[in-house]
Amino acid sequence: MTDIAIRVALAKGSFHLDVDLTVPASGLTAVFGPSGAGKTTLLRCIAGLESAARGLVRIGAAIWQDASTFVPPHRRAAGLVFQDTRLFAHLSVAANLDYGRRRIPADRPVPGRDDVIDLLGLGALLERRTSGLSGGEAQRVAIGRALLASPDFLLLDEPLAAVDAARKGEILPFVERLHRSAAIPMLLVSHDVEDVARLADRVVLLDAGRVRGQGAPTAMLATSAPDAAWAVTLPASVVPGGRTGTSLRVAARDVAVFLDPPGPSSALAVLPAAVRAVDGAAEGQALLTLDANGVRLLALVRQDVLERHGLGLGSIVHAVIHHATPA
Amino acid sequence: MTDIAIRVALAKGSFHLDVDLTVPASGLTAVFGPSGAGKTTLLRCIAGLESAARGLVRIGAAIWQDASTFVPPHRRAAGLVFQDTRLFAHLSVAANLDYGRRRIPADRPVPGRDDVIDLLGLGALLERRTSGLSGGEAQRVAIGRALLASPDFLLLDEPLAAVDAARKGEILPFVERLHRSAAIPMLLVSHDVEDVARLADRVVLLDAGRVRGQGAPTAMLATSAPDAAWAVTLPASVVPGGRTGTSLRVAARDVAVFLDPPGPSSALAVLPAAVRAVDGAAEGQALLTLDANGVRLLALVRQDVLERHGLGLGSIVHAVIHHATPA
Amino acid sequence: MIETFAAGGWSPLVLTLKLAAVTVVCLLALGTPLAWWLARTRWRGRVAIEAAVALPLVLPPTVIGFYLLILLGPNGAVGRAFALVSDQGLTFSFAGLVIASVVYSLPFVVQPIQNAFESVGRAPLEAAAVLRAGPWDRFVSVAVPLALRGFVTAAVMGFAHTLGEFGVVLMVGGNIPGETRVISIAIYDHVETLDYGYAHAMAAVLVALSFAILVLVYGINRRWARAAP
Amino acid sequence: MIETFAAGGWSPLVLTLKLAAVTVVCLLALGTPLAWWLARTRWRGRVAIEAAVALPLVLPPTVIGFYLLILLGPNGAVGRAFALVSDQGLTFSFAGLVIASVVYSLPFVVQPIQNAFESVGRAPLEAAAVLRAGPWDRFVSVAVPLALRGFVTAAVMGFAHTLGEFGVVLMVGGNIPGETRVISIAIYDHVETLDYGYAHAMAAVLVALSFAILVLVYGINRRWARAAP
Amino acid sequence: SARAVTVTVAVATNFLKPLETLASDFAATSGHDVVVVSGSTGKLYAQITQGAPLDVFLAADTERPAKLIDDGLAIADSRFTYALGRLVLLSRDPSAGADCVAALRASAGKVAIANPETAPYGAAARAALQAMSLSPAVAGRIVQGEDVGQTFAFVDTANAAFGFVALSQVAGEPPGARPGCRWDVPADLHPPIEQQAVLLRRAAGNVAAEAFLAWLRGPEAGALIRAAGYGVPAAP
Ligand SMILES: Nc1ncnc2c1ncn2[C@@H]1O[C@H](COP(=O)(O)OP(=O)(O)OP(=O)(O)O)[C@@H](O)[C@H]1O
Ligand SMILES: Nc1ncnc2c1ncn2[C@@H]1O[C@H](COP(=O)(O)OP(=O)(O)OP(=O)(O)O)[C@@H](O)[C@H]1O
Ligand SMILES: [Mg+2]
Ligand SMILES: [Mg+2]
Repeated sequence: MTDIAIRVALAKGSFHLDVDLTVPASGLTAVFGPSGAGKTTLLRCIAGLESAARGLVRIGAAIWQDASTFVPPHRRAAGLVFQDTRLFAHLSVAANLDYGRRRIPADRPVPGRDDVIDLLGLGALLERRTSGLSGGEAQRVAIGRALLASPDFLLLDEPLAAVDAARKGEILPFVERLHRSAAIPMLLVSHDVEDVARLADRVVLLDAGRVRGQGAPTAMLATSAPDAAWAVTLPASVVPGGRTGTSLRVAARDVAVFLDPPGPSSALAVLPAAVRAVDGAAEGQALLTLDANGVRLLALVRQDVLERHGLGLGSIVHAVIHHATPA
Repeated sequence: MTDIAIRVALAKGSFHLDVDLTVPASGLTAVFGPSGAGKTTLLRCIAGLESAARGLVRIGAAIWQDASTFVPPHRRAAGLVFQDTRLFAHLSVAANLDYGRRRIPADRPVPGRDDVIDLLGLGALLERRTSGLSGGEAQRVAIGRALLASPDFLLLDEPLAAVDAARKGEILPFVERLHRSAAIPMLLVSHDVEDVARLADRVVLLDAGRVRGQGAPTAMLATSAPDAAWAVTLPASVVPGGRTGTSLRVAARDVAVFLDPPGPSSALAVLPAAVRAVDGAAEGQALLTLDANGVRLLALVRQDVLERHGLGLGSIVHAVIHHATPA
Repeated sequence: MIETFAAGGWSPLVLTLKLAAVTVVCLLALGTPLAWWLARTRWRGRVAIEAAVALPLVLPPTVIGFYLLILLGPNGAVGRAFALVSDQGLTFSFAGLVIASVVYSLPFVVQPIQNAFESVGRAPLEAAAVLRAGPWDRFVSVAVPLALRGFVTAAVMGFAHTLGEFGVVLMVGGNIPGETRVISIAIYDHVETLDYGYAHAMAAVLVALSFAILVLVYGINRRWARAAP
Repeated sequence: MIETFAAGGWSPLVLTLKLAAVTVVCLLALGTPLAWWLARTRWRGRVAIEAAVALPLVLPPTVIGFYLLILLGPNGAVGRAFALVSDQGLTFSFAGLVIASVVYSLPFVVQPIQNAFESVGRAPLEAAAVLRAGPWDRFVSVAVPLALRGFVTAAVMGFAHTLGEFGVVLMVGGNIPGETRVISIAIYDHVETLDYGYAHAMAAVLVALSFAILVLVYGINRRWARAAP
Repeated sequence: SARAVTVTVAVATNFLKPLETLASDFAATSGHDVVVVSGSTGKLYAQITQGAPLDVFLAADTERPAKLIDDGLAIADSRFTYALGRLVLLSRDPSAGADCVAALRASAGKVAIANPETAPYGAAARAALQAMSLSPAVAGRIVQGEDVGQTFAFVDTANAAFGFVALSQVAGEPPGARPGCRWDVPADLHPPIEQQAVLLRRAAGNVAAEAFLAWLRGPEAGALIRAAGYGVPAAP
């Protein structure tokens, strides 16, 4: 069993959480949903902080909770990064970072401290008390503290809400690398569609305490999120000048389709392609799945424009890629 | 004097805030800058919460602080929405919302309670204690509480960091309407470039406690923010089928330039245009300012592609608009 | 026993409750501003004031009573000042008892309130300030309710300690029936004179009454506190 | 005066400090788990326990001493149990004094610690739990340090109250020089016998010493607390 | 009689019980009101020096009334001995046997006396122990009550095996009603335990106070005092 099964029921006042969820025990699962949907509550149930929750929590072969078992939170060590950071006010930043790390059982590898400190830009803060930290600084310390505890399952509750875009741009790839190399499964709560689309291997949609859907980010976000979400990863070689062996991420909104081959332009690449699928998307848009000589592409276009030019399933087009970022 | 002048100096441990800033006393000014730049500290100085701060704080004709004056915070009533919400734990949500509202001086209009409650989706929470609120719910209550106090100057410290995109999409236009109709000047701290680009009348860049620049959002964000920031607002009529009298917002990344007129495509519109300016942007990109028959357009394109096709200042091109949103 | 209570036996209890109630009110009135100041000042000398507040504890009650007797007496500084405004002496009077009890129980009241104010911290007060609440307003509408637990503890401690107080009261008050003869002295007298029956009965009444009051106060506090964490 | 102190005059002071120190240690050892339990249980009956803890306060010390005398004595429940393990009696011994002082000062120790634990709340403990800290570990490494202010208050109150304690100690201790004759009794005796000189001197020493200890403790506490708000 | 006047009597706690009976008798016969205030002799002395509103002081010793006269706070010629304390050796130990002194000598149990420094009964007990050459036998076994009331509590609760208490404390107890032994210490084994009364300066001219003191020296009062377990000095 290499999947994660979570079936929890919990009532909090008038709010009822009733989640039934199975996800692979690897990669990053994004939990997405409106404010008050129960995302934080779900993470708390998984971490073992809601002792009133009933149900099953199984991480691979390890049963954290079922009808007869309730593993206490400190033995789950589900590195939960709280939405409100919860740094220890009586400890320095350094001692906060080391709190979990010093408690890692002897048979587990202890993560390197300096990498995390460098990455999160905490070097200058180590001797500081937590009380004077700015919002973003506190969030970074909280992330670092959780990472350094070497968790079996990382639960991130909007960990980057107060972190600026530039820093986010550094932290996210690290988290990504982390979850790919260490194979720690992760659950990320985020309101930021960009982050979710970029990082997540799959998305779980939560609303009013229930799972409303689950699947690949592209498919799932279509029903709930703005258009920034869909993207594909391509071999860089499809773009003139792209270095072989590397990949590019192309967002669906940055792909347009033309009937005739366009002339010289600011576009990165023009690829002949066939329209393999047309899905509805929000606000009168359509998501085209294209096959460009074996390379899958997504294009987000206006439904009405499509109709006006008689474009549809099976059409042969020229896919124009306007932007791409290294993946 | 209808401007806002802020010149404050304050040392907090090893951090030094030293700001000199003049902005018009109307509209929304976004304060943008990396984590730890001093944004929160600046807002606290303006609100009068840092009694050690030295300098000048003048809002139009009202002097809140100068060499001889220090108006205490409760007389400034600069509706500060704290980054950490700071709801009153001993009061219900309703009592939190009413706290400032009940203290509005008799000669000021008292804002309508129901509008704000509806807009922020707080109706179901009114009787609740603050302790069980989710992160986003708490932030919305904090915003409502500040708005209902009828402030002279609204200071928003990342008020929407934990609010989901859909809700944000409702709250932001309200804040926008509010500041346009009520003419309350606002200062918004946000890490979200999209928000800033969409809402702000001007941007102040803060870094390491100092103002690094100030100006229109498009110009300012170019030096610091990812490419999502640049956008222009167009009359909808430039796009086939666009309703006259309305406007469209077109992001620079959604505009491409073609040397030859392209054929039928998924594009919304193709406009002949002249390249009026070429500015460098981040990551090998260039920002083109286009003149399409009197309509100004921005296009974000790759520098190398531009060069490959010999495009530059004065080139006559076809601007292709792929996406637009109602403004 | 019946006769003993009937024959003025209840008067010490009534007097005691009155003394405890008045003392608690005075203690809160005096202790609250002191605790507030101690919780917020950054003056380095505050530790001396904090230590001074706790000092009445370290001396035996009778000895404190002795010094208070001198201080409040006709030749003492306070007694002389009081003589200017009243022709009644302070010692051996109800007013004197109140003063003595207040001095003696002050630390039990200042400490919990001060700790509670310190736990409240600056954050909610700043939030109130930017919502137009002036210093007094935010003290009343934010600091005090958030420090409620400390106030309850303070009131309970002050009340209980005044009930059981004895050495100080005996010295300053002089055991005058109906005026300064509080229940602790009455019980003491009956223990001393081997009237254990009356002492047991009176102690049982006192304990039962106090228990009821305490359960009530803590119960209400609990209800309030359950909502606000 | 010098001669008085020299003639065994210091022994009550030394004994008192020893008693206060031992009592504070016992109080903290006993009061901490009790306060922790009270702060965290949701059992409705807890208000009764809270009230019971405060009860020793409402009885005059001498009367508590009297009941303790019965309870700890050869015919009392505790005394009998103790007789099984020791052939020394509890009353009139240092051990008896410690027990009596602990009972009498318990409320002053439980209350501030309980309030401090309640102020800490669950949030930091949950944070510690997900960082692999077990219940005891997070109690020691998070709850106690965050409640430090409460512990300082508790220790100060317990210490000061034991110094000044008198009625209980007198009753249970039996005023045996070197064993149970604490300084408060010594001062009291000298007041009783009109030896005001010795009483003043001894009181001054006690006050000065206590003041020094309190300033030290509060000063250190301040230093710690300034950093963590 | 003349208009009813109130007399406030301060009494050493050990004499409080008898005084309550005396006071109500006096009030009944004289028509005056009596208010009784009790406390330890030392405390009452301190209060009188600080202007306590007291008229008559019934001390447990001779020293404090004399000192008040020296201080000018009491009427010099009003001082007299109203009661003589009687010392009793008491035990509640069922194994004590009939001979209390022998049991005391043989026992290893604690011996309670009142504090000899502050309480006359304590001084008397120490003197009696010396007179009987018992001091070495009880060395290390002495526990001190603050006053004779507390000393009695020590013995009565069996915390001390023996104790020197006041006859007045066991006067109402029929012989043999409780286990243990009792031995009335002969008066010549210790200096007399004189309890002296004095009229306080502020009561000069208070007819009730003067009448009370006069009545206290009279035969009716004497009988009551004797019944309470005290001696009464032979009429001068
Ligand atoms: N004691 C309670 N009584 C009633 N409702 C409660 C209680 N505790 C929590 N809730 C509600 O449960 C819902 C779920 O809360 P949760 O914190 O899990 O939301 P969330 O999905 O994390 O939201 P956000 O994105 O805003 O942080 C919220 O609507 C909250 O108000
Ligand atoms: N007492 C102190 N000692 C040293 N540095 C301090 C102290 N108090 C605050 N600072 C520093 O001041 C800087 C500015 O803090 P501020 O909260 O204003 O940042 P910010 O711009 O709001 O950041 P964020 O976006 O993360 O909230 C931070 O780097 C913070 O660590
Ligand atoms: Mg949440
Ligand atoms: Mg900030």
